[in-house]
This record gives sequence, C-alpha cells and structure tokens, in this order.
Amino acid sequence: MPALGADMESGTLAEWLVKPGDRVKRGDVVAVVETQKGAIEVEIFEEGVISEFVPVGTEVPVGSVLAYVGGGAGPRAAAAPPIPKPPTIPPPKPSAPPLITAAPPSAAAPSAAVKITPVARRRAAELGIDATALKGTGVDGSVTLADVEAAAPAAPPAPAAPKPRAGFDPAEMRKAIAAAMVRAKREIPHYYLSHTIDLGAALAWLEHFNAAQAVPQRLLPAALLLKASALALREVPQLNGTCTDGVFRQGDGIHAGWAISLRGGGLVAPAIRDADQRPLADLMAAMRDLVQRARSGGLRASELSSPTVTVTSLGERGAESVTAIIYPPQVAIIGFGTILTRPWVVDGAVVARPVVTVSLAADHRVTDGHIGARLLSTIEHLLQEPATL
Amino acid sequence: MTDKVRLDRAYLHHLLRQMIRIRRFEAKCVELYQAQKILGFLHLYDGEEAVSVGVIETLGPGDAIVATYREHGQAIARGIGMDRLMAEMLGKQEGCCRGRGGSMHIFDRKSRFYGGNAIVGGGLPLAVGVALADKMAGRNSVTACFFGDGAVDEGEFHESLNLAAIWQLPVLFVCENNLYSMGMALERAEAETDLGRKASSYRIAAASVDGMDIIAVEAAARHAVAQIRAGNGPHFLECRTYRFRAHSMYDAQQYRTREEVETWRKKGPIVRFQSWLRDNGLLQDDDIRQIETEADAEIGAAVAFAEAGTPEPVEELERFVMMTEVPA
Amino acid sequence: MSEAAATLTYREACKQALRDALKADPRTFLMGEDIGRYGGCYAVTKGLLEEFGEERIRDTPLSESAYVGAGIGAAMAGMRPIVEIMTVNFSLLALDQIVNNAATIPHMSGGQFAVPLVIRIATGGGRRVAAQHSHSLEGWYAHIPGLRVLAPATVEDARWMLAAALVDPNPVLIFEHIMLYNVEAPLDPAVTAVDIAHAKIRRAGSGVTLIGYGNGLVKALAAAEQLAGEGVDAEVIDLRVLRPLDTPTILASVVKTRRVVIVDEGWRSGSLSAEIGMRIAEQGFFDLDAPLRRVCGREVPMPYAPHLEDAALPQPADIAAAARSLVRPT
Amino acid sequence: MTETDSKILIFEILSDLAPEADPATLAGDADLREELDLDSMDFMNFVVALHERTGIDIPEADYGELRTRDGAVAYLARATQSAGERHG
Repeated sequence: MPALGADMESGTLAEWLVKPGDRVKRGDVVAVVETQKGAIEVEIFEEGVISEFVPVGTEVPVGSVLAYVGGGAGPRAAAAPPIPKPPTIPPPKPSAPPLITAAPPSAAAPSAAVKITPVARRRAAELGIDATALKGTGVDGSVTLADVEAAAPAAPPAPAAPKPRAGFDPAEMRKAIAAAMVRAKREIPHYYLSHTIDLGAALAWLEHFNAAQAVPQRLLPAALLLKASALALREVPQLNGTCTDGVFRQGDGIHAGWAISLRGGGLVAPAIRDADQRPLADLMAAMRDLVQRARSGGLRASELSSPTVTVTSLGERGAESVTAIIYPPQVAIIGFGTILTRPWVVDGAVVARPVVTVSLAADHRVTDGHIGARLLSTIEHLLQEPATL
Repeated sequence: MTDKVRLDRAYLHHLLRQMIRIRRFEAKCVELYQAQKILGFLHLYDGEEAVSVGVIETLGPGDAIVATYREHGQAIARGIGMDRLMAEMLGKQEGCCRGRGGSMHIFDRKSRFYGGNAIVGGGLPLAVGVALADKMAGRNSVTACFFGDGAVDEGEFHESLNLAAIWQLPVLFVCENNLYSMGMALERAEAETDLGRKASSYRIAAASVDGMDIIAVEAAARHAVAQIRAGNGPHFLECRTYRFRAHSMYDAQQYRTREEVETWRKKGPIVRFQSWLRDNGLLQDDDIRQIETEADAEIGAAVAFAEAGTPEPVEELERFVMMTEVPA
Repeated sequence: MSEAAATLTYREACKQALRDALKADPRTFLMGEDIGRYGGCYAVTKGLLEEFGEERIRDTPLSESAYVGAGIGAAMAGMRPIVEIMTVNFSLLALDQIVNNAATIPHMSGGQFAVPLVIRIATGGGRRVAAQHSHSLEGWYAHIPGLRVLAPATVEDARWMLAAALVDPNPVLIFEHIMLYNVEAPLDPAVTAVDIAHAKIRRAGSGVTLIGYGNGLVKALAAAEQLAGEGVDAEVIDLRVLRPLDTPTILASVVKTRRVVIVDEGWRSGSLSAEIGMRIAEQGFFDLDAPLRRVCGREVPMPYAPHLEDAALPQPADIAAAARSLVRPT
Repeated sequence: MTETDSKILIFEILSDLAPEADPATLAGDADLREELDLDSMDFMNFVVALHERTGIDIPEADYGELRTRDGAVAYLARATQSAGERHG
C-alpha cells in the first residue's frame, strides 16, 4: 500500500485493474484504493508479472503488500516497495542535567493539612526539623522559611565579633566596622525618626534617687535611657530581632547592645542580656562594668555576640542627636544625643528644661515608620514615669 | 531584439532537456514518496514545466526568484543541483536546507532563490522587498515571483501588486494559472477570471500566454524582463497551464473529471514541444532517448547521493533558529 | 545648557535612535504607514522625511502584510530596514509575514538567509482608544521561535535598544508602549549602548520580586514605592527582552526574595506571565516561600470609558496588594 | 591623706580606666575628661573607684570638684581630714 499523503495510514483495496498473471510496467495503474479522501489510483514502479492479490475490500496499512511483481528469473518483488527501515538518526548527546532535581526527602511525610512552602520544606530537611509540626505564618497559613528557621536549634555563633581590646588590632577593628557598615548601607533600607523628649522628671527623680545612694549605687541618666528603650521594645517587638535573607526573626529576649566607643578609635557594642528585666542598679552596674572592661581590655567574646538591638548614647560631651547605622543583622538602633537645656513649653509657658533627642534608625524591610514612631513615643512616656523603670 | 526566442537547435534541445529533467525528477520523487522516503507533502509540477523553464531562461545570474511550495521546476530550471534537492527531500544534512525545509521550502542563496513558500500568497511581499532592495542598492536586477491562481484570491496579492506599482519595482509577477487552487476551480473562486485585468487595475502591464507552449512563455517573459530591466516597473505574466497530477499526493481529484485531465495531457508541454520539434526536423528519437538517459543518470546519481547522506544530528535541531550573523 | 545634562522624552529618544541608525548605515531605511508627511501616528518619525528624503523614509499604503513582507525580503536581500506598525492590533494584518516568513526562513533555509529586520510596534492600553488599538499582544510574538522581542520601558532603552536591534542578524520586534512616549527622563551621557539580551533590576530589594515590562514596569515601580512606605522592600525586574527570556536574572531574584508578583498588561490566559510563572515553577520551585501571584489585564476587549479601562489594566494598587498578600498574609 | 598619696591613687585609677593615656604627663589643672577622653561612665567609674579606695562618700554635688587632678587631690585631702575629724 503506497503512502499517498502525509496523513494516510491505510487504504481499502477497492478494485484491481489488472488480473493476476498480467505483465505490468512502470507507470501502469494497477488498482484503486479507497481512502478517507476518496478513491485513488495505485501506480506501479516495477516491470514484471503481477500476482498474489490482496482481496478487494481488505484494509491495508501503508507499507504492506498489495501484490507481488515477479521479474524474469529473479525473486518476486512486492508491488509496493517494502517499508524502509526508519532512517538511522544519531542518538542525541546526553542532554543537559534535568531542570528539576528531586526535592530533598523531608524528615517526615507532611500531612495534607499542613502547607509548607517549597523553600521551607527544603530548609527543614537540611535542619532535620519536622516542618509539619510548625505553626505557619505564610500565605494560607503555610509554614515559611522564617517559621522553619525560628524553630531551628540555636543559631550558629555570630560571625567573629571584635575581640577583647587587649588583643584588638585597630586596623582589623576598623575593617570589621567598615564591612559591617557597608553591608548595612548596602542591604538595609534604613528609615530614620527622631523625637525630642523632656527629661525634667527623669533627671529630678535621678537626683533624688542618687542623693540617697552610696556612690557605687548611683545611676547615670544613660541607665534610665537604656531601661526605657528596653521596656519600649517589649511593646514594639518588631524592632527587636534580626533580619536574614529578608526574613525577620524576633529576638528571644531584649539583648541590648550598648555602644561603647573606644579611645583611640573603634567601637564595640556588647550585649546586655534581658535588659528589660534588670533593675536599674543592676543595669547600671553592667554598663559600668562593660565600659570599663571594654576600654581597658577584658571583654568576653560572648558578650559581643547576639545583641538583638543596639542603643547608643553620645553622653554629655556628644552632639545633639545621632543618625545611626544599623548593625546587621539587627533591624534597629536607638540613639540618644547629649542632654541639653532648651526652652520648652510646659503648660503653655516657655521654661528651660533638660531635653534629649532620641533617634531611631530601622530596617524598612521589616517595619515602617508607623512602628518606629510608636517606639519613640513609648520611650518618651516611660521616661516621664522614671520611678516605674 | 532581446524578446525574440533563439530558435537554434542547441537552445531548443536545452529547453526540452530542462522540462524532461524536471518531469523525470518528479516521477522519481513520487516513487520515493510512496516508499516513505520522502515524507510530508509533495506537490508535483507535472504539466507546468514550460512555465518555470520558459521564464527562468530569460533571467540572469543577478536576478532573483521567489517561488511556491510547488517549486521543484523552478529550482531545477534555476540550476540548483538535483543531488542537493534530493538530499533535502530525504531530510539529509547534504540537502540545500540541511533537511529543515523539505520539498516545499527549497532555498539557495547562491542563485538568489528566495524560497519555496508554502503560504499561498506569502511570497509576493517578499518579492517586492527583494526588488526594493535591488532598486535601492542600484542593482539592475529583476525578481521573478511565481504564484498560482489561488494566490490571486489572497489580500497579499493585491497589496503586493499595488506596492510594486506605486514604487515601480522590478518584479515580474508570474501567475501559474492551472485553473485550480487545490480543488477550487478558478471560476468558482474569482468573480473576474481574467487575471490580467486585476494587474491592469494596478496599472501594471499584463500579458497572458499559453503556459503549455514553452516558446510562447519564453518570448513573453523575455519581453517582460526587458521592459522591467529598462526601468518600466513591474510586469504581470499569466501562464495558462494545467497540473496533470493531484494537488499534493493524497488527492482523489473529485473536483475534476478524468476526461478533463486526459484532454490537457494531450497538449502537455513536453509532448507538444517534442512534436513541434519533430515536425520541424529539429529532433530525432535518438535525441529524446539520449536526453532521457542522461536525465535518468543524473537522477540516479542524485538519489544515490541523497541516500548516502547524513541525517542532521539532533543536537543541531535548534541551529539557525536564531542566526549568529548575516551570511555574507 | 549642556546636551549631556538634558532630559529627553521617550518619543524623542526613539527618534534620535532612528536618526542615528539612518546616519550610520545607508542600508537602513524606514517603512510604515504615515511615517513621512504625516510625521508618524505617535510623532516618533516627525521631521525625518525632511532630513533623509522619500527614498529612505517610505510612506506605505495601508498594506501591513505587503510592507512588512517587503521589509523581510529587503532584509534577506541585504538591506537593514526598519518597519513601523502603528499599533499591535494592526500587526495582526502582517502576522503571516512575521510568523510564517521572518521567523521561519533562517531556520527553514538551513541558515542560508538571515532576516535582519527591525519592526517597531506601538502597544498597550491607557489612551482611551478602545478595543482595536489598545491591546498588549507582544506575548504572542514572544511565543515565536526565531524572533527577538524587546520592550523598552525606559528612555535609556528607547534611545539605545534600536542600535543593538539593527546589529542583530535576526528579526527584532520592538514594542513601544503608547503611555511611555511622553515620559521624560535624564539620559546618562556615559551610556551609549545597551544590551538586548538581559533583564535588568530597576530597584533592588529583598522582600518580594515584582516582574514587569513596558508600562507594567512603571506601575510595578510605583507599587514598590508604595510598599516601601509600609516596610516592604520590593525588588523590581524590568524584563526588557520578552524573547528570549532572561530566566537566570528572574531565578536569581527568586532566590533572594522567595516571593514573586508578575505584572502583565496582556490577558492572563496563555500569557507571557504564565510562561514566566511556569519557568519559576520549573526551575525555582524550591526557592519559593509563597505562591506565585500575577497581576494581568482583565479578560475583556479593552473598553473605552476611562473608569472601565483603568479597571481593566493592572494598577499600582493591585500590584502592591498582590505583593502585600505574599509578604504579610493575614 | 597626703598630696602624694592622693596623686598616686588618682594615677592608678586613671591608669586602669585609660591605659593608653599617660596620666603622668597630665597637667594638674587640666580637665581630666577632656585630656583623657573620659565620658560620664568613665568619670563615674573614677568616682566610684575613689570612693572604694578611700571610703569617702562623694555626693553628686561635689563631682565638679573632681574634674582636675589638683581639684581631686584637694578634695581628697579635705574629705579625709573632715572624715578624721568626724570619726575622731
């Protein structure tokens, strides 16, 4: 059965136009075949005696024999040429690696009810965490990368923090600060807010408090500022934590890095763990201890790691306000300028009051200005009630 | 005069040889098609050989050709080797298009053969563009654009004739009117069956000739090409012809009668030219036999060449989808 | 005032690019409807006829198929034509030539012929010109192998993409969004060329990736600004090249943000956005931390009335909402 | 407390607080905080150390008198004296 068209797969033999035993030559029409498009004549390309006809009415696939044409003494030849072997086509070279590789097997088959995002599933497998057991915070309650990482066992130690001062190499420290600040400026979209706060009440309370204390128990205003900041962060936890790969992770406590500038240059911000929970005297002692040890050498490496926020105070010889740069991967830094006496309106009258300008630099990927403003106003309110600190 | 046919014996034999080469080449194609070595569509030129041979004889090497999917005749008349043609139809790397085009898409850069085009009417705008480029570049070239009567139905025919006319481009529009666009008879498809009048309406000089008479075709084409080359704008040449075989291979030909086909076969271009030559003492039976033998040898060699060819490696599949440079 | 510091409209940038091309290569000429005496439907070619003459600034009859096809033929025969089609809807009248000839001939001819043709097409909605002048069908062309499809969204790209397109040996379609012609921006004098192979990050961010092109990019950038005010840091990718798609740039951003919103003025069904989303699903699945989101044109023929047209097109608020739903699910 | 004792004590405390500074070169009337770059926390540590080493209670109101070395020496002398008077 000859191929009579690209879409022809078979034909039905309708009529033989020659008889078995007839001599046929090239170009003779020997049969009529019925196809889906109608009757078509079958032409022959051989010479010889034709025989062994397929019966009329038979449906014959393209390439199958309709009849044989016998040449003189040679072997009989099929009227329709035999189907050639499919052309040999060189096998393709090994193709590129598949675009999709199998997912790493997860620790446990997830239940259908728990949605886990692909990247969270992958990370959970890496960490050996059962993601199905986690509470999801993503789209449709899905478990996200952040959820998995929050459930991860203690994070590996933070990258090397500046070493205690005794071993500080000023050039190395400068490089480390530079790297951290460049990274901060490159990666963290900062936003800045500042607010000037009346410290009249706080300083009056402090004076009164200190008067009754022995020298070592006396407080500096910085302790009030730090405590107020730590307590405010309890109210606004979105600013207390870290942001890695665009994912915010809230701190497991308020561990305030207290920025200490070193004489001769450099800066460290050792953490005061759980600053919000410490009594003022305790906080003050910790601050004094850290400052002295930082500046004389003797900080422990562990104190330098893992603050969840940084607080800096320029002190009495500093400038009026500070616009700070966040220390990555933290998401906020709170800065206090020097305490100044300024005209201030109290109950409609202008009076001289001690004031401090508090500023906030925060990571815009994590929070927006509204949240930041809440922090500053909370600090202000806390400082109006110093006895509660 | 440039538009007079040379009636010397050698030239007349050459014309006959060209038609016979085409006819026998295609007969071989049918055989290979039925053996499933040539696949897809195969549109045969059987009966229309005088048109391509007659027109292309009047072109020079700097002229260009745009053809259709029924373009084996044009390709052979233009001098594209049968070996490269056959290799193409067998889908081999040695084919003129490395097996990517097949029967309907013969291209040959060297002879300015801008393709078999399998969209009816699709080649006309291309021809206008090729002619535009030639004109802008100051080349005194003619583009011969072949198409069937079916293309006249298409908007692209009208757009292209108009554009060629307003820009006075050197295009010879050759309409191979074989009376059917597939199965649609001309008088059923066209309100005006005098196709030259359509060209005239675009102020294009139009002529109509018996496409079964190679001398008539050659003379008309020679005249038109001379006019075009002289800067007189596009010309339209209708060649009234007939296709003896199916539209493609798979065609029960229910749209025409056997008698009609037989009537036309009797005035086929080869039969007719042979008897005219014989009557005038310009051709002997031996001459015919020799031409046929030579053609068969050429075809046999072409088939052998194609069969021995290499399938294009599959790794090359995407090659030429995006070109890395414009071929020089 | 120094020329270097000057700002430029997108329209003027297109025109300067054309002028440069005509000056640089005698094989380059322009063809299109009303590009000459009329000055161009969107006035891009205004003044070029006077400067370069009728031979090279060719007004054509309303025969998209013929003059686009003539551009293809001329390109095959050695010229470097630039063809303008008034609007993408009209390009459908030349679809046969673009898809069946320009895109196929290099491959079909086994590399014997290249088609170094540039086709400029105005596209997009927003001008209240209803359902036969406003659609975004560039995604259809991005479906076709053999074509390069560009969508300049910035004045810089409008100014410099053409030169790169003319160097390309392949047919290049440049889709100019009709809402961008009047956009004005300073042009960096240090930039004198752009590539036509890569997407570009127009705004770096880490919270969510917005992918757009043409006017969709402008809207995505507006959405990103809005999101920044809410603490959501969006990265915005300008696709620039719709075919072949720059998948690596998209995937790299997915690794960074893990959340994606694709903006496409075209209809959602079978759209370019679907293709991008699918590539992310195929190649970036394990980097995703949220479902893929799309903001597409509504599936209606573009209506005339302004409030209806605005509702039918992606708007910055829609884009921001889609991003928000990924970053801060409630 | 003798002037020399006071000077030695002050020198030791300041050396602890600011090891990189050289208190020996300090002018007697120079502001300690300016010269040694002491901030309020350092200064408080200075006061606390004085208190712890001498047992003297130093009210906040008196902090101003400790701003220079000579001031501190005088203050210590006066305070130890009065303390001796008070405690017999």
